[in-house]
Amino acid sequence: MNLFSTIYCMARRDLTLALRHKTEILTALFFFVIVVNLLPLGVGPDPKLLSKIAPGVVWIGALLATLLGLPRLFAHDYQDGTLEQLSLSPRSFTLIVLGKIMAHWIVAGLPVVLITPLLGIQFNLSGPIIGVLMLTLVLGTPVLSLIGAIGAALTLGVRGGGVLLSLLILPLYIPVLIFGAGAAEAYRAGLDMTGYLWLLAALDLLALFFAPWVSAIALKVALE
Amino acid sequence: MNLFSTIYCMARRDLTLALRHKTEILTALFFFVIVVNLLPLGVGPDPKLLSKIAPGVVWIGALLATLLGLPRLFAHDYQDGTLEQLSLSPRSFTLIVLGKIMAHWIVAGLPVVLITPLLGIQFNLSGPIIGVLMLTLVLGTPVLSLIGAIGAALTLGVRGGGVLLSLLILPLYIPVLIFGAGAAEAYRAGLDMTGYLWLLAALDLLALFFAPWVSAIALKVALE
Amino acid sequence: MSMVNWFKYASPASFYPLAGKLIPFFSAITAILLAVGLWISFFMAPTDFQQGEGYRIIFVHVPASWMSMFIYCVMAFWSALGFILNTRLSGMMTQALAPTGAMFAFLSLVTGSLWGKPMWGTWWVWDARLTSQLILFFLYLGFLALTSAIDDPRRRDKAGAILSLVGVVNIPIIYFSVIWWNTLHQGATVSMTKAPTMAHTMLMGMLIMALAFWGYTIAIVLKRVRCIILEREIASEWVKKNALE
Amino acid sequence: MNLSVKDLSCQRGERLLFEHVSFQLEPHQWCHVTGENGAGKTSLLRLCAGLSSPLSGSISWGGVNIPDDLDGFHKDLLYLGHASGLKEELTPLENLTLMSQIDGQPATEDAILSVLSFWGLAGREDLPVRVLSAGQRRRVLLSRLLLKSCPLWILDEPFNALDKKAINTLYDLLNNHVSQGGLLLVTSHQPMEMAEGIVLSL
Amino acid sequence: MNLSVKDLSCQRGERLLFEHVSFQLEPHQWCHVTGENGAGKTSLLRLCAGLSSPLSGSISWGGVNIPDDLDGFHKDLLYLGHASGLKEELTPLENLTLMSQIDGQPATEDAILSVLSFWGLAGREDLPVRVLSAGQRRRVLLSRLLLKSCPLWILDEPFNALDKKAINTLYDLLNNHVSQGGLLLVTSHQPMEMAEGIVLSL
Ligand code: HEM
Ligand SMILES: Nc1ncnc2c1ncn2[C@@H]1O[C@H](COP(=O)(O)OP(=O)(O)OP(=O)(O)O)[C@@H](O)[C@H]1O
Ligand SMILES: Nc1ncnc2c1ncn2[C@@H]1O[C@H](COP(=O)(O)OP(=O)(O)OP(=O)(O)O)[C@@H](O)[C@H]1O
Ligand SMILES: [Mg+2]
Ligand SMILES: [Mg+2]
Repeated sequence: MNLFSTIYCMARRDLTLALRHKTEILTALFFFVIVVNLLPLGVGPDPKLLSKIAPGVVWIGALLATLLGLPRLFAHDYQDGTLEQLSLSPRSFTLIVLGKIMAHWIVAGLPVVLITPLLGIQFNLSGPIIGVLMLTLVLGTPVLSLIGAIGAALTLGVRGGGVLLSLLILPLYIPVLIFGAGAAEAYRAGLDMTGYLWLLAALDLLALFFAPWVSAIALKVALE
Repeated sequence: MNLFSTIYCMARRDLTLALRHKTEILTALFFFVIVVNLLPLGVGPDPKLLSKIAPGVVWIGALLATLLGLPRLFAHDYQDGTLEQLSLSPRSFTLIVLGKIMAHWIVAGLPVVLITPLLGIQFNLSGPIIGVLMLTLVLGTPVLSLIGAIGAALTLGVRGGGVLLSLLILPLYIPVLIFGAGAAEAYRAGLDMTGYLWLLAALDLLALFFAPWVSAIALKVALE
Repeated sequence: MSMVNWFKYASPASFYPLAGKLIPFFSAITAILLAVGLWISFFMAPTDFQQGEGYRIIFVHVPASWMSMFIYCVMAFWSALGFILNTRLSGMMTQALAPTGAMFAFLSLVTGSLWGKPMWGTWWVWDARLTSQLILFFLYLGFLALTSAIDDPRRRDKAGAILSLVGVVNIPIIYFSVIWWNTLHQGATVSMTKAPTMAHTMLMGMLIMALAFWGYTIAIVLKRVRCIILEREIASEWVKKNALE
Repeated sequence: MNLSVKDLSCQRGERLLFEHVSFQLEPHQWCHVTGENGAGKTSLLRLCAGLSSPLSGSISWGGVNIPDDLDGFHKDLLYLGHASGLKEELTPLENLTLMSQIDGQPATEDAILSVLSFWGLAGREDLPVRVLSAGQRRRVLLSRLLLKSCPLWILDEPFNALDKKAINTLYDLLNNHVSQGGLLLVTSHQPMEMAEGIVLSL
Repeated sequence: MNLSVKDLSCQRGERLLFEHVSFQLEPHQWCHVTGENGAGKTSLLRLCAGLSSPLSGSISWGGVNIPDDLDGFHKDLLYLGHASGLKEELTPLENLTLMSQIDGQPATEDAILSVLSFWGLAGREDLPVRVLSAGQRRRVLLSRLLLKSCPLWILDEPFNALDKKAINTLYDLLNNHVSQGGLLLVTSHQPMEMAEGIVLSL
């Protein structure tokens, strides 16, 4: 019943569910890849233009890919009564929620980080910039999952939840997007980017500390 | 029991459901607005760059806004057994499906078309280009809803459906995106764009004819 | 001792008549201040030698911008209070404030861009302040959308409170991130041209208009709270006895 | 019009649920499908409603194979299954209005209101179904029995979640339907307190 | 340890469901909550499980107000409601493994398999719950009664969808639990065939 066993057991459970249909993980990834690849089709194939906007677009893609999985973070468990049972568990509900959020990041955030080099090559980004982009994504995507969980909990069982969720969450994502895309941009311009990275790390800590707790409160409200 | 009464009665039913919470319509709209507004935050505020990529980005935004509502097109009706009852109706199932698709377009596509001038102003687009952009959206977004319905029907009840759906549908959306964004781009470059518009209109007819029918078949398979 | 009084008015039943008494007072103040403010801004303030008459929009634009930011903080304050003291009134206050806040944010955006066209030659630029104001508007919309999508009042109060608290924590983060985003990349193409020294009458006019907006906000929020109270407590004894006669 | 089931077999996954099931249901008759949990009752009822297709065998309505005229068959059929088919966000009144339109027999508001109060739901017409209790939802669902007039009723455990009073009301309705020339195919784990009918044990 | 409910009132929307409900449940006792559809039975059970908070009144477990030590209370409680809490995609075996971990009493695979075959689900362990019949799902759910050992059971219409054999099995379990010093709070629309208990009519 200690801290780690609870987080581990929930995260493993959610990953089992995700792996039950292998598509679950692959599709989050492919959504990201496709969204980023739509861009040249929309704005035209000029390579200079594309490599200029690529880091920002990769970040927006990552953000949307995270967003896409969020409505399902708690919804299934809510509908079939599992969430009720989880809240009746003698384990800490906050930690249970944290376990679920971690599973969400492993399914939605991690693959996005890992596929980024491929997209970077497509858009003609140099190796170091790709490295920086990946670093910002590693730091930033957990924040997206964590903040997203609050939104998912607030909109649980509310009609129009998926879209409402985006409306609530996207404005809150903006700092992450700005610091993330900003770091890559600063690196390219030869400026110092450590400030951005520290800011992202600070956001990580802040979100890790508060988001599971706030989400747990919001979930209890939704269950009443 | 004639053609129009069936379509009308289904479309009205779905709109009633959407209007039950007025947010349903407003949020689809605001999702679009926010996604498009994320772009400058990701790629930087250079106005020349932004106005160049704006039409493409508006189109991608429209596409994602449509996509976001798709999983809910049939899912609620499937889960609570309504779809089963609809398929037991003596009315034509294809027309019932068409009615639902129309409601989806009115909720997801139409508001996007109507808000576009505002976004055009934000990105410094000229009046005529905004006009052309709206025209392509009016022609293109119904195709998005129609094709999307096929995907929604195919992924019904499949776990990870939402993401899988994007994976199936986005490639099919690409022609619409290319013609739509291409027309605006051609107009800006002073080229002839009527070809693009005719192609969009042709896609409209094709999709209107086949999509409801194919979706109805896919739904019957999902219900077995 | 004074605590006791506060708690008394934290209950809807006793707040309702109090609000009823305060509304005419604040309405009157608003009307007077608005009249004075508008008179100063249209007749007393001199025509700007650079910007012509168009600059008079400042008397609406600036107070509206201030109010939009301030109201969000007040909402967060009420939400925190609701969580700590578990008062029913705080949820109602938060929800009564939100539409007005959104309205001022919208007004600030509209007047700003109306002004931007003659000043900068464009309705909109991706400037830090403009962008953060836009995001604030989205936060308001998020709040309104969420609360109107939930129809159980208890859940609505709590969900709204959580959202406004999370939002208010984020506002400084958003504010600074947007400033850095805008200034670190490249020189802003167009920057806000502030009048170097503000004329005395102009400042007066702006302050009076700001006070008028305050009065308006208080009056309309009290009115809205009264409606919400009635709606929620329609079944309770005191409403039947006192409020509906 | 009669329902005639010939030599029906049904397979789910690799499990053969039942084979060679045949029976015939005439007007004024009813059939109680019994069997253990998982015997295949629901599967049989869904086959008879045309919701899925059998491994082998045929089902005909009034002599016509049902896949040959599905819409015509559905005009004569009312099927109520495990899933409710109610929209959580809509009120009972709205739900029934829409369902009656889909059934092709639009009902007036007054008719629906009187059916609802028949089921003891007066005063609940304007609440979203989401907040109703389990038994109240089922009552809303059962209101369709009074709104769609058609000869064949296929009901899957209709007594679930009902209290005693509602169970008796439902018995009256079923008896009435059968005695007026209707056909009824029903499952239930409780013995049915009705005039004698066909019993089909799976 | 006893469950003591004092002066409980519950409001849903604008409707006051019940007021001043008080009762006390000691070990070896069970309580049957009865009432019409919509009387508030489910609402009462959810209150007692700590899933929602009452308008007024208090509920205590072993003398401690339940909101004061929710996790401790939940260690002693098993609540099975209308919703199943089963994952459609997982097999019964996996579902129960995960639930037992969440309950803080991890069960071995063998233990779970033997409980499943006790409920007549041998051979169904490896099917996804999605394809099981209504009664089989409920049997999976009821398996938790044998896997989590705790004194207080709160069961909302546990007999729903079960066939006769399963109903009798469940009676045996309930009787056994109570006679061994357990507490049981249950709703059901059928009369309960058990040794006498407290009856609470809403
Ligand atoms: C859509 C466009 C605009 C938006 C969203 C906007 C937003 C804001 C906001 C949020 C403030 C309050 C900031 C603060 O006090 O720190 C403000 C103040 C102000 N705005 Fe705007 N503005 C816009 C356009 C303009 C234009 C075009 C002008 C004039 C050229 C202008 C002039 C001012 C002035 C003079 C202030 C007061 C500055 C101060 O108190 O420090 N704004 N605006
Ligand atoms: N893919 C599959 N593989 C093996 N067995 C399956 C599969 N799908 C369904 N089944 C079995 O088919 C049966 C379906 O039964 P059905 O739902 O018709 O039962 P029922 O008689 O209605 O039971 P209940 O009384 O519980 O409602 C179940 O026994 C189930 O285990
Ligand atoms: N927002 C609301 N406004 C008015 N009434 C409500 C609201 N929410 C719930 N109710 C009523 O509260 C009651 C909830 O009852 P509950 O689910 O506890 O019933 P129950 O005794 O379990 O019934 P059943 O036997 O049907 O399961 C219902 O009568 C429902 O109509
Ligand atoms: Mg069944
Ligand atoms: Mg109940």
